Amino acid sequence: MTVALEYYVLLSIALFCIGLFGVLTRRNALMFLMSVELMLNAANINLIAFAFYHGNLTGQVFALFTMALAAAEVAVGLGIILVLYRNFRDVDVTVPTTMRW
Amino acid sequence: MMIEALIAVALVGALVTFVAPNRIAGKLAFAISLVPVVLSLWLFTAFDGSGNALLEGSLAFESQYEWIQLGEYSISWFVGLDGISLPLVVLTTILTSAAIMSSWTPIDDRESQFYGLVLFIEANLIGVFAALDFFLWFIFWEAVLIPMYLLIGIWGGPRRKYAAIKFFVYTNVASLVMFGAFIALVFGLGDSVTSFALPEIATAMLNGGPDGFLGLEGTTLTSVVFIAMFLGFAVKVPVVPFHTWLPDAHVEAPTPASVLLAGVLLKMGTYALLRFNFTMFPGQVETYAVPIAAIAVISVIYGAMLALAQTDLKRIVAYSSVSSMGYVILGLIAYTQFGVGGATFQMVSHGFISGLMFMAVGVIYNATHTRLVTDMSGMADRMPIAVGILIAGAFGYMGLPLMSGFYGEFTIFFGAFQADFAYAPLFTSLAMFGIVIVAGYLLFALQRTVFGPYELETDYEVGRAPLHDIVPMFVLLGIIILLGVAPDLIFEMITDAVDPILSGGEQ
Amino acid sequence: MAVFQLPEWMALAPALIMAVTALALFVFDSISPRSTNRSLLAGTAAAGSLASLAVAVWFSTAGVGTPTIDGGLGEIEPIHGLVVDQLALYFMIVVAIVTALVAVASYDYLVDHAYQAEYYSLVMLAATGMSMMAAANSLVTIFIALELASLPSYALVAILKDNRGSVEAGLKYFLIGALSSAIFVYGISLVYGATGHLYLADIAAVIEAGGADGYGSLLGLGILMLIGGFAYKTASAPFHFWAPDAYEGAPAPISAFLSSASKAAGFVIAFRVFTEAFPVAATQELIGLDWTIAFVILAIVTMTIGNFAAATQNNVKRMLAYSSIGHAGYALIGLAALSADGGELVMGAAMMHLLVYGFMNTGAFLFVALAEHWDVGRTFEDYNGLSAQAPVACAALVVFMFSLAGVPPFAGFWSKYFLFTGAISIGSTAMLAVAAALVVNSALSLYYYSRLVKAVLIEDPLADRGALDQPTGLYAAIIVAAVMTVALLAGFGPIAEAATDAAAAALA
Amino acid sequence: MAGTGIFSYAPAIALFPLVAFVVALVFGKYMPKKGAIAGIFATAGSLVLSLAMLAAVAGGEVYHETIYEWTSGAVASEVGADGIEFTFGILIDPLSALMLVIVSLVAVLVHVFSLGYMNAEGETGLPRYYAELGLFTFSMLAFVFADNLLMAFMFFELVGLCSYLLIGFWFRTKSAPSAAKKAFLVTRFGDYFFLIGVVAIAATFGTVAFAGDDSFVTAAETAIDDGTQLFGFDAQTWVTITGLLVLGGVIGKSAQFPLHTWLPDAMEGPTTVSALIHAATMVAAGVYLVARMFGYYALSPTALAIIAFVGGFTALFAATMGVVKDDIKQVLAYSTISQYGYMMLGLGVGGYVAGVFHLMNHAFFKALLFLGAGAVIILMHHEQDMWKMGGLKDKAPVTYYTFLAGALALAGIIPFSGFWSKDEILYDALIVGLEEPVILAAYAMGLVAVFFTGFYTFRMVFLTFHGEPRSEAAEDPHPVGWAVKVPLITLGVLALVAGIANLAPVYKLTGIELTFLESWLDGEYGAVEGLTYSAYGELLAYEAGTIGTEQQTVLIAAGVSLLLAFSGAGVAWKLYNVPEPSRHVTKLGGAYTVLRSNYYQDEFQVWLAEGVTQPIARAADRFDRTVIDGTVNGVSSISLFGSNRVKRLQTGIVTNYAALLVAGFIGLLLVLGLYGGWF
Repeated sequence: MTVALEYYVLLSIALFCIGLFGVLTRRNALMFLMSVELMLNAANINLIAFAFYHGNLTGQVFALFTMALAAAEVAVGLGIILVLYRNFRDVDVTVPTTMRW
Repeated sequence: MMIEALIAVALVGALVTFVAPNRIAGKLAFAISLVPVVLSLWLFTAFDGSGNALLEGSLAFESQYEWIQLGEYSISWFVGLDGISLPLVVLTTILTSAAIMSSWTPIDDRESQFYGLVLFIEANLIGVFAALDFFLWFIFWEAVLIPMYLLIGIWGGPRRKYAAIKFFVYTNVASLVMFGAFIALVFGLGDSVTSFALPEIATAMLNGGPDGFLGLEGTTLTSVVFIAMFLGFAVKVPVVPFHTWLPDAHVEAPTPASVLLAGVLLKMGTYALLRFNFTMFPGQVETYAVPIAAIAVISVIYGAMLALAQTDLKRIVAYSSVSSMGYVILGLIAYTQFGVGGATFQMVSHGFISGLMFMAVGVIYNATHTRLVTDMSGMADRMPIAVGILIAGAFGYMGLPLMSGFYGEFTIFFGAFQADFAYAPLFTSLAMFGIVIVAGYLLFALQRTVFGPYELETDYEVGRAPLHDIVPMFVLLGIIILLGVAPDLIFEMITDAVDPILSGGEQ
Repeated sequence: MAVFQLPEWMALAPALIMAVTALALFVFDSISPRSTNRSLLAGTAAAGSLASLAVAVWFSTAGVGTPTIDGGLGEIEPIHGLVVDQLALYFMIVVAIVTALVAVASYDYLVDHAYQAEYYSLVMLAATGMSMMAAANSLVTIFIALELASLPSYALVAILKDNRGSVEAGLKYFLIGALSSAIFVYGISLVYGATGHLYLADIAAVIEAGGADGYGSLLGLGILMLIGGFAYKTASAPFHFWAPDAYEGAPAPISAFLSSASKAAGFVIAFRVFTEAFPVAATQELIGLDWTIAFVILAIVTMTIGNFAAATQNNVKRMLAYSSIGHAGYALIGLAALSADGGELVMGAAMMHLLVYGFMNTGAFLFVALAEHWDVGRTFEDYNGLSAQAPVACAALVVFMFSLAGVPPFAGFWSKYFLFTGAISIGSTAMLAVAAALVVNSALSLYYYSRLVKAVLIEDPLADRGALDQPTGLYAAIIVAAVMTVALLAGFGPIAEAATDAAAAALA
Repeated sequence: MAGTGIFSYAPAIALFPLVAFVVALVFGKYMPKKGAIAGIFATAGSLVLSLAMLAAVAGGEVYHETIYEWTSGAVASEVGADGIEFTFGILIDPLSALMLVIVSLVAVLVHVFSLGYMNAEGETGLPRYYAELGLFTFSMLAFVFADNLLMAFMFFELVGLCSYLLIGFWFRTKSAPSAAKKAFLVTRFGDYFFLIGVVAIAATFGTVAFAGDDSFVTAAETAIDDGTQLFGFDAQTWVTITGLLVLGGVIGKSAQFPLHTWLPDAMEGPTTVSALIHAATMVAAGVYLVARMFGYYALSPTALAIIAFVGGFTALFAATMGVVKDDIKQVLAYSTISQYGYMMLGLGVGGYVAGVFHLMNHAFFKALLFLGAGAVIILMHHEQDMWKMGGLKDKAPVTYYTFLAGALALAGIIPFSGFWSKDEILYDALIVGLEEPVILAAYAMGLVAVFFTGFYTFRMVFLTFHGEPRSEAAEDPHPVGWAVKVPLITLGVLALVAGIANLAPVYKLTGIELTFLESWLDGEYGAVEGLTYSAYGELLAYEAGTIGTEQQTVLIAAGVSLLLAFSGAGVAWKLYNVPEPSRHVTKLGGAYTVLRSNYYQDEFQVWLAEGVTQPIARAADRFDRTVIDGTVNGVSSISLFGSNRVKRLQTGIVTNYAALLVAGFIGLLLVLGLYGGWF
């Protein structure tokens, strides 16, 4: 038996919102990053579900691209977090506020 | 190509002066500025145009090149002169030379930049009067702001920064409003125009005008645009209540900048009013005659009253410029040959006279380092010639017969008195009371400053003014008297260009 | 034209050249990472971007992308998802110009900086991504190109590893970037869900064929999320928050690079997507509203936030950052006008603005780079009276400022007033509101731009300031930018033509 | 310059002094006598030419020629003319020829006198002085032979300028510049109405010419006959209005009530200037203008009545003030105002000849009196207070007797010139007054003024020349030279005999033709058609009555005025012709203070200027700085305040950015959602 499309969408939306919640609440850079990953994966769920629904592979292929890029993004992100830690002795994203207004 | 040459000389001259050493910049700039004077005088003698530039008149020294294609509309380099613009060009060139010479004494810092900017202004001013394509005209119109901003800002008085930025932003906003309104009009005209060439637009306006735009009826649109453009120009003129930038700018600006500001920049506003509002919107001119006349009268009287309350010589002259510009508006709204022609004449005349006044005040300031009426007395005792010229200029300002001021004012009054709009004679008579008030504050100022026993608050040794301060003033005075005695020198070509406006385009 | 003989994939040459240069620099980097042969590195980068520029110009003049009836070659689509047409070439030119200027300027900026090669290679990589964005015409390629441009940019912003500002900037840029791209991808997924396609033309086909009926709100949400992605890239509200901090913290040349090239690239994908994928009328049928409304709102909000926030800044770089937000707002007018006929005029105006902006804004940031190179400080007061010591550079700065303010006789005048003209030419109430906002904002912008002019020209020089050297590269870049800003006033015709044609072709 | 015979030189009459002006201005410093020579020669030349003109006119010729077209253009005038030329033209007819002679004669004499008064006293700035004199003479002569209203106005203004400059000649003092300013301002106020009048007339009739078929007078006449509507009034009213507007200028220049206040102050100028400008010529310009366009006023009884009444009132009003002055020049100043009042009265009652006649005589005897006063001032080492004088009679006989001649003329004692003209005026006033109550009132005032005139004149004479010297200056006066005496004698003779020009009473009583001036002005020798006494007579709407026969009326009129004059003089003799005269202040009681302070006229005008105008100006200024400019600055400060708020959004905390970003996004979503009706 197959699950109706709506459920997939609901799932992805839920995931997206969780991620967003994380982004807004977590002050730890890594948590922030993971939350973004959640949001990306929410998108992936959508893509795959819709690909299945539309019966073409575009979505799935694109999902692969997304994962790859997410990985790359994380790589760069970790680099930045590293220097962040080196400069601010902390990975709290709310610490660096030298530039404002 | 003559006009291009004229502008080019000024521009190149500006660049040359920029890089010239400060020591020689003044002399060099003056030498360069003589070329445009000669050229423009040659244009004046060789002038062969007739009719109005916007209304199928035959232009002098016309030249047009395609420049930019914007959608269906083409923007072109399009210049030419008619009887209205030519005198103003001559005014510009002569006044610039005079201003340059008169700044030899006061300007002692960053000369090359100073004179470069002055020449740069000259180039743009000539452009403003010669341009016949809206965008081209607007470029020159706006480009004047930068050098004037810098002249006031760098070489100005104590509150120069405030005055400069105020002038800059205030007038620029006005330009934006005017620009938007006019663009809306052009699009409102629809297919009847395919370029931003003013003659084409003017013709389209006189052949029926726009057929609705921005969800407005054609006529409504025209009225809205007319009002918006009037407001836009009103700031530049300036008309009460949009005048407050003027006294600040004048008081802070160095003498030559004041000369150009009062002498030519204000004329840009009235010139634009004449070219746009009063040429393209005959219907609205008729509709809004009474309010505009009222504004004119208010400008005259209110400006004069303000001048009456001032103690700073420059402020007095500044406010009196507001007053004089009121006359010009009155003449324009009269919409009679003498009214509009007189207004145009008054632009030129007031250009020379106010220039002369600011120079004379400047010369006194150079010697005394104060402009406060209360700080000095009996200057005639120390600098008789300069004071003599100041007095002559003052009487020119009061409209003394046989000086150009009287001709301008008389023709304006005469033209306005027989205007068609309601109570024209009444409005005229009210405005004419300005000639009493102007005598009031100028004579008061003279009595306090140049007459009476010699006293001076500031501790400076006042000696006679150097020759190169006096010469330009004599030249201007000569021109003022010449124009007062033989006004037809320019009035004939002016009326020739004005008539088509009044006849709604028919030659 | 010789273009005929070339194989199709060569149409991507402008982007490819960038890529090749990037790779070359990578190779060099891996061979001698510590090399500080500045002239070689900067030279390579500059040469690469100039070559890309040359080719792009050649193609576009050769008529690539212009409809064949006009004797053009028509658009070339070497790979499914990448198209080379006038629009693409136009923005490739913009990107190449900015990249070249930045590369030349960096020559001096990176004196005694550790890893030079990686810097240049990252720049070229980002540039490649931006050129690709110009050519991408499928949501896939768009997303990939976008990330290709973004990831190096994050690194570049944070490249001054020991500079807290730089790192902070990098962090903020990155975090907001990540968030935005997540939203963007989610938007893509929704659009895909609604239409079943990622290729713009197909999306449009489906929408017009009514194949997506019933998915209106899904599609609408998707479109909105896409807009979010563009807004991030173009530093438009509400996704602009990263911009001030990132531009302020980043090395000045990178700020220039991001604020000019990256912004332009963001706009090209926006133009591409909204002209090709979402035909206004059909989409309105579907989602119940004209999506240009969104851009109207964004335009007004963005220009207002940008200019107002810029008005009272004390840090020059930050002022420029906000001003660049304001200009994003101006350029958004191009998108806001797409619905109405005559939209190509406005969109063309926006494109012109982005090109001119590529010169004047880059120049302005490069002057900041120069100031940082001189180490005179960052605030307006620190700039006081610089003209006494560096007249030429300050003259250039004055040119940039007035051009940004849209005052003639500088090229900025044309593009700004064409935008204004275009906005009015549409004549709808919404566009009138935009025009009004433009008036108010430009008045304000006049104020703060002239503040900087006042600082360098009018204020008295600071007493305690050492002699200022004249770094060749920075000066060269600044002067070229300034000269172009002036020259384009006279030579604006071709640009206006190219832009309007490209816009018209895209809308056709 | 077109012209016939001698007339082709007419422009030179005015141009000579103009040349003198330039010469004195440029080379005066280097010339002997500092430019006086140039002035004397120029004015002498003008005099000769004027006399030639006079002769030519006597020979039956007149001259009306346009010299130079100033400008021209279209006009939508009410009576059809669709084009108008503003020109400079010369009109030489009996009136202007006569006036030219008067002006140039007095000018010459004053120039000569100046040698003694200015040069001899070693004044500085003499080139300026003579240049300004030259400029004045030029303007005045040009004004006199102007053939159209606008030209007249222009030179009317120019003489105003010269008056300003000359009053302020001693600019290093505080009082002179102030007096000069006042003089110019007050007259300017009058000229304001004058200019409106000029504009109105030009706009109405499309012409400003005085003479000829295309003159505005003719046009007005036809308009009235056709009953045309002009600017919404019927022609008659409009003519009255415009006429009165022009009259504004007249009242200003001729120092008539209420614009008379400047003249006494104008005495701050050198006495020579007072003689030339503020007695003989410039002040006459106003009256002359009325005479010049008399035809126009003749069309409007209302205007004439007003002229007459103003004249009569001023005559009395000024005379009373003259009674209590101590400064010899002040007395003369008020008497001048009063005398011009008579002329206005004369013209107002249609006594065209009488008015002009008095104008001529007054020019001579008042110039004489001023120059005499000048001589006295030299004698007294620049002391002007009469109470410090006395007993000069024997020490300076020439001055005394010439001055006396002038005084007798002024007081109107038969047979001096003043008597004849004044008497004729009063006679004309009387006969008209018998029909018109208003005029009768004017006549009455004029008559009473005669008494005061006699009184103050001889009070002046006695205080100055009779009794004992009351100061050491008066003990040994400074001698005066020929340059002073020659003009005095010349004018003294004229003051005595000028009356012969028109002995109207004699004619009326005996029938002996002794009315040269009348026939002269009536064009029996030569005149421009329409500008003659009889022509005006036809236009005039006055009825004339008599008391008994005409002869009786003449006798009564003359008798009464003579009686009053003598009684006035007698009272003065009684009070002041004593060795040690006292002020007799108490006799006047409260009136004294009122008169001393000139009926508070000056206070009133000062109050107008400082109590009304200046506060308004200051208020306007405050309004401008606070409200109008405040709005401008307010806008900018509001934007900057907004800016400060907006940039606070950027908290610097990246999480807030994310939050705001999402909030903004959701906000957009809601807006669009509601707009698009998604939920």
